[in-house]
Amino acid sequence: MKKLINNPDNVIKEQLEGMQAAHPDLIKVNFEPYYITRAGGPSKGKVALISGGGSGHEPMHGGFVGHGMLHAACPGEIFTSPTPDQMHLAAKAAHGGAGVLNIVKNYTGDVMNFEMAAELAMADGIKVQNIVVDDDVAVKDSLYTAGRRGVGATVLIEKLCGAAAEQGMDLEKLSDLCRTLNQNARSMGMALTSCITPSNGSASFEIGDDEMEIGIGIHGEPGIERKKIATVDEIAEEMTVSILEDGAYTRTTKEWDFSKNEWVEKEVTDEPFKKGDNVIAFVNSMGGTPVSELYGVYRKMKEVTDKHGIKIVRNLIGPYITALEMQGCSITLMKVSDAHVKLWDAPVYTPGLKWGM
Amino acid sequence: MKKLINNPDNVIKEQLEGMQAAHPDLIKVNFEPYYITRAGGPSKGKVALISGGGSGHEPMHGGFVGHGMLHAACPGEIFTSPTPDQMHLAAKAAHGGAGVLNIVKNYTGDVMNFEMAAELAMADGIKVQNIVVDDDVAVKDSLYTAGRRGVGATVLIEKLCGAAAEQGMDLEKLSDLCRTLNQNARSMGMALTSCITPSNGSASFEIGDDEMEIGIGIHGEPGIERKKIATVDEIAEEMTVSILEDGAYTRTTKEWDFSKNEWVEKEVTDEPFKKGDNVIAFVNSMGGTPVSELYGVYRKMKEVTDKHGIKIVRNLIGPYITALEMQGCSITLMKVSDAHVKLWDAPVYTPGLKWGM
Amino acid sequence: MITKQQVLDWLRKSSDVLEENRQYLTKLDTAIGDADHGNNMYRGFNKVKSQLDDHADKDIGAILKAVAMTLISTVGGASGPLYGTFFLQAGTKMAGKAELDGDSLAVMFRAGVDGVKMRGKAQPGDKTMIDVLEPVAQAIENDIKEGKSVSDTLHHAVEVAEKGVADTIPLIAKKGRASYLGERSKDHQDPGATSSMMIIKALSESVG
Amino acid sequence: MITKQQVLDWLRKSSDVLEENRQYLTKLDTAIGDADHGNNMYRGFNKVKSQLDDHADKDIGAILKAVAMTLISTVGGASGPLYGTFFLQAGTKMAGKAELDGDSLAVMFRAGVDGVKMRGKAQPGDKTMIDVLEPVAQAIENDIKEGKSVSDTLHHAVEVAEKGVADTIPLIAKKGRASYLGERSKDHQDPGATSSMMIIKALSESVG
Ligand SMILES: Nc1ncnc2c1ncn2[C@@H]1O[C@H](COP(=O)(O)OP(=O)(O)O)[C@@H](O)[C@H]1O
Ligand SMILES: Nc1ncnc2c1ncn2[C@@H]1O[C@H](COP(=O)(O)OP(=O)(O)O)[C@@H](O)[C@H]1O
Ligand SMILES: [Mg+2]
Ligand SMILES: [Mg+2]
Ligand SMILES: [Mg+2]
Ligand SMILES: [Mg+2]
Repeated sequence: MKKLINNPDNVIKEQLEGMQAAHPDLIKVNFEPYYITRAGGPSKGKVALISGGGSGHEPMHGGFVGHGMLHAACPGEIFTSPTPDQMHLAAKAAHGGAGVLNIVKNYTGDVMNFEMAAELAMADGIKVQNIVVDDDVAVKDSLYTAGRRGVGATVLIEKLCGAAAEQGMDLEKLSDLCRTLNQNARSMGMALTSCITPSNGSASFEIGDDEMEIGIGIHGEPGIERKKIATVDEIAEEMTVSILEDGAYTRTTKEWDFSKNEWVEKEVTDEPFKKGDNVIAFVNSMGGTPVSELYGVYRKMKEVTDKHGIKIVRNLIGPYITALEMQGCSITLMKVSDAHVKLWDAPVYTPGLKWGM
Repeated sequence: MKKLINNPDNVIKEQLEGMQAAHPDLIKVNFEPYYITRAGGPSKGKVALISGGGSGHEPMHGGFVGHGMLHAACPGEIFTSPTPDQMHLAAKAAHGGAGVLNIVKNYTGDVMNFEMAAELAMADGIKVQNIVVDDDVAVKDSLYTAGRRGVGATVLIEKLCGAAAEQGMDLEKLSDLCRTLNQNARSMGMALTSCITPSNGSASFEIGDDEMEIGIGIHGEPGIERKKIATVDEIAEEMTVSILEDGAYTRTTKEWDFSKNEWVEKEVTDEPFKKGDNVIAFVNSMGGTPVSELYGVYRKMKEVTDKHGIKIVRNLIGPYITALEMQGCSITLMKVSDAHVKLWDAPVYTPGLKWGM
Repeated sequence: MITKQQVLDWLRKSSDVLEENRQYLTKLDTAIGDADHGNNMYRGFNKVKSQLDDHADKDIGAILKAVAMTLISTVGGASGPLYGTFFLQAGTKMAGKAELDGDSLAVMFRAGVDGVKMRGKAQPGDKTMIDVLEPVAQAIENDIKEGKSVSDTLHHAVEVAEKGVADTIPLIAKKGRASYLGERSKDHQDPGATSSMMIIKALSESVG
Repeated sequence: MITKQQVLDWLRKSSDVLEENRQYLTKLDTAIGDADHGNNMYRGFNKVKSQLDDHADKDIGAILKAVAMTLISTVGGASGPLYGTFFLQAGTKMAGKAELDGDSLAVMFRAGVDGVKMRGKAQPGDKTMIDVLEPVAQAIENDIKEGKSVSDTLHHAVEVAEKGVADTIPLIAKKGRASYLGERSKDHQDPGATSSMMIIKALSESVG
């Protein structure tokens, strides 16, 4: 197994130890159970922004804990949702008195575990809201599937909501912002290679030297279609067009209703992109694709957005939400207002994302 | 070939087009010949810091053009030194009236081409100095080899000298700083996999599933030794110890003597690390190794530096000087003074490295 | 009658069989999921096993609830909350009991399965553990109503569970990760259905 | 006598043979270098070839200097400045000449080779192109001194070059990238020595 690891059973612990050793000024790692909070402790009077999910997507989420982004992150086992008690303890450690917003990627496990965590925290008197991110257009409908996966939009939402939380936005407004940003975002991913989870030691799928997978998620799972490997222009065009021409998307969301004191389901519809939209464009490496190739993707992606009358006002290019050492990339486009752009430009200082301070 | 590219002949051009499209606020790419300057033009009255080398190491060097780092970068063909005319034109475009410092990685081609470029620029009346970076301890002696390769230290030197240039340091002092930093730095690299250059389409070396190469450079060349793959602890320890226990290193350097108006050769000796040294530690991915694994490397590396009484005062962890999609890592340690640390902390705003503004 | 000792036995046997089949379950999950189901089940039930000695003074309901808490806090993923809910609901209904007769067994199983259905919203045919759990719950209810012994009921439950597992193979998944694959999820056996079958088999073997 | 037409022929033939052997030279460089020598030589000489028509009015010295500038500005790497220097020094010595006799050939070659040696500081035995260039320069000097014809001299030069290439195989490299490999550079043929041999062979074939 081509990995820089020791015993597969200790991978997460040791990598977190390394992370703690590297960034004692930024983060504090709790072991047993695992959660990562800001080195400076909770932000008094501000909503605590928390996320979490299976490990293997680094720098997400632990690398995004710090000023202007997350207050805490819960790493699960590799590709496995963390558990409610972990999330609950992270919420208690990060809570600054103004409630907690959990950013939850839409996977059956993550959603269920974060719901249970929210219930535990609320039983402790902490106000908690869960907003689910589901931006992956590779999953077509929500009626016959577990719904769209939460992928690249998560990173952008953590940055933007993190800036808003830093500025003191209250839980309700922050939840609205988070929901809006998710509704404004769509993503699509592809893989040239599979990846190897340390405990299994072999690739999660076999793929020929001349093949690729389109419509993958971030867990080494096969995508929606296997094809002959194409040029970057063809790949970037297919992905961008899938995102831009994706129609209205409707699914049922579940959020906590603080007046009724219960989970309430609502039907929510995302509108398609339209000419004149301003977007943040995010070209992401799945871990094994170098940034040089991402620039090749960006080039064609921008050609396509230009042609559609979509204006890229900000971008992010690099390995931010990965699937271990998988080769491949994803594209995320998120429609933004001027106010959102200001949040994007606001200072951020985390192990994985830094600017403005 | 598992790459996100179109025609191998256009890879560099298209990736530079993508880079230009992504960062018009930061950089300006010149095509025919290729060079990258700051979007804002030359910095009047400041030394222009320039580097360059073969492509395939992104984000180095083009990704380091911007405030607080390089003024220009010259990308060659993949793994091939750029040419003197390219470097010469870049120098003319970036020159702010206070001379040019070329940071040259120690490869036969780079050194010769940058020398010819310096001569061309000086014929145009531009003061130019070349400082060669040679930090790779995998190359033991300089008498029976082309000397130590320039690897990870290049990134740190570009950051630190970039900050000093931004603060107005003159050419002579900046050259001294550059030389000192290089003498203070040592690196070691290893690979789990080979890499594929687009024009060749096949791996530069074959390597078994249970093998690794120790002492590699950044050009897909085999290293000094092939071994059975070891644990990250063994690998990180071997590399760190190689760096820390590397003895005095002597070689002949060639710099321009402005009083004699000719190249002058000097014997220069680097002293080994010693207890009590403060260092910047840089754990670098060769392109295909995700940051999670780098944290595993960092963990053990820090254990070893701690044991040797070496104090890590700053660190950098990620894919900054890569060999295409190669899996593997390198460690660089650079002894620094408090003044150097201030230069490290100074603002930098480039496509590949951002903080402080 | 299922004794408390047999319940503890069941948990130990479940843990053993899930450990033996760790690779196998993960391999099933590799094809249509994210390659962790065997690892998840092993991690959870291994912890359950390590705590069996702590249950000496507890009634069956309390034991099952303790198992639930352990699974919820160690398994993660989708199967953690689902199996956690199964044992939590089953344990709640069995509160105070020192042994279980046929009716209790049926009630316990139905409560657990309904819990999983509520939590995960899956229906039979969605290619999940529900394709084993629901027919087994129904078979147990029917067999007990028809007066079958606990032992016979459980033997029959194993057959139903095995059929449930096989039935998942041709299905297109509508819940869980496998649903992302659409048509490509066909011709693969559901990992969660498989682990459910193993746990039911462990119960039958513990009772005899 | 080597005519100007034969010089242009030489450059065209060199370009052709380097194009044909692009993969081969790169493969040699893959083993002990960075897998680009064939691509570098192809890029440079392809450009040289595209400019041959521009040389109609130039003397041989000017042609060789133009080739030098083209190689320097298109090849890059180590071979760019080295071959560039070869042609620059050779061209400087041949300034104004419309054809080359045996003495001129010897002077030209010596000037080129000395240029490469000055630029790259390699000695025979270092496993570089010098292991071909230096013995070839010596052989040409000797043969001409001994009164051999230009044609015979060049035929002999090809033999010497081929031997020089073969001689690089057992060597441990002391210059260039291959030197990083130490002992591991043994048993591999030097790519630059090989391209030098091809260029010398092209010259011999052009002269006939
Ligand atoms: N909504 C659901 N309801 C019931 N069972 C489900 C549901 N979603 C997934 N499962 C079951 O969970 C199994 C996968 O568990 P596991 O791999 O441990 O979790 P994850 O999918 O989070 O990686 C599936 O094989 C399926 O049987
Ligand atoms: N110092 C030197 N002197 C003479 N020839 C050299 C020297 N260094 C390298 N070479 C030659 O250059 C060849 C490699 O050229 P090339 O692959 O094009 O450049 P690079 O090594 O920069 O990739 C080697 O095979 C060798 O023959
Ligand atoms: Mg999972
Ligand atoms: Mg090269
Ligand atoms: Mg799974
Ligand atoms: Mg080469």
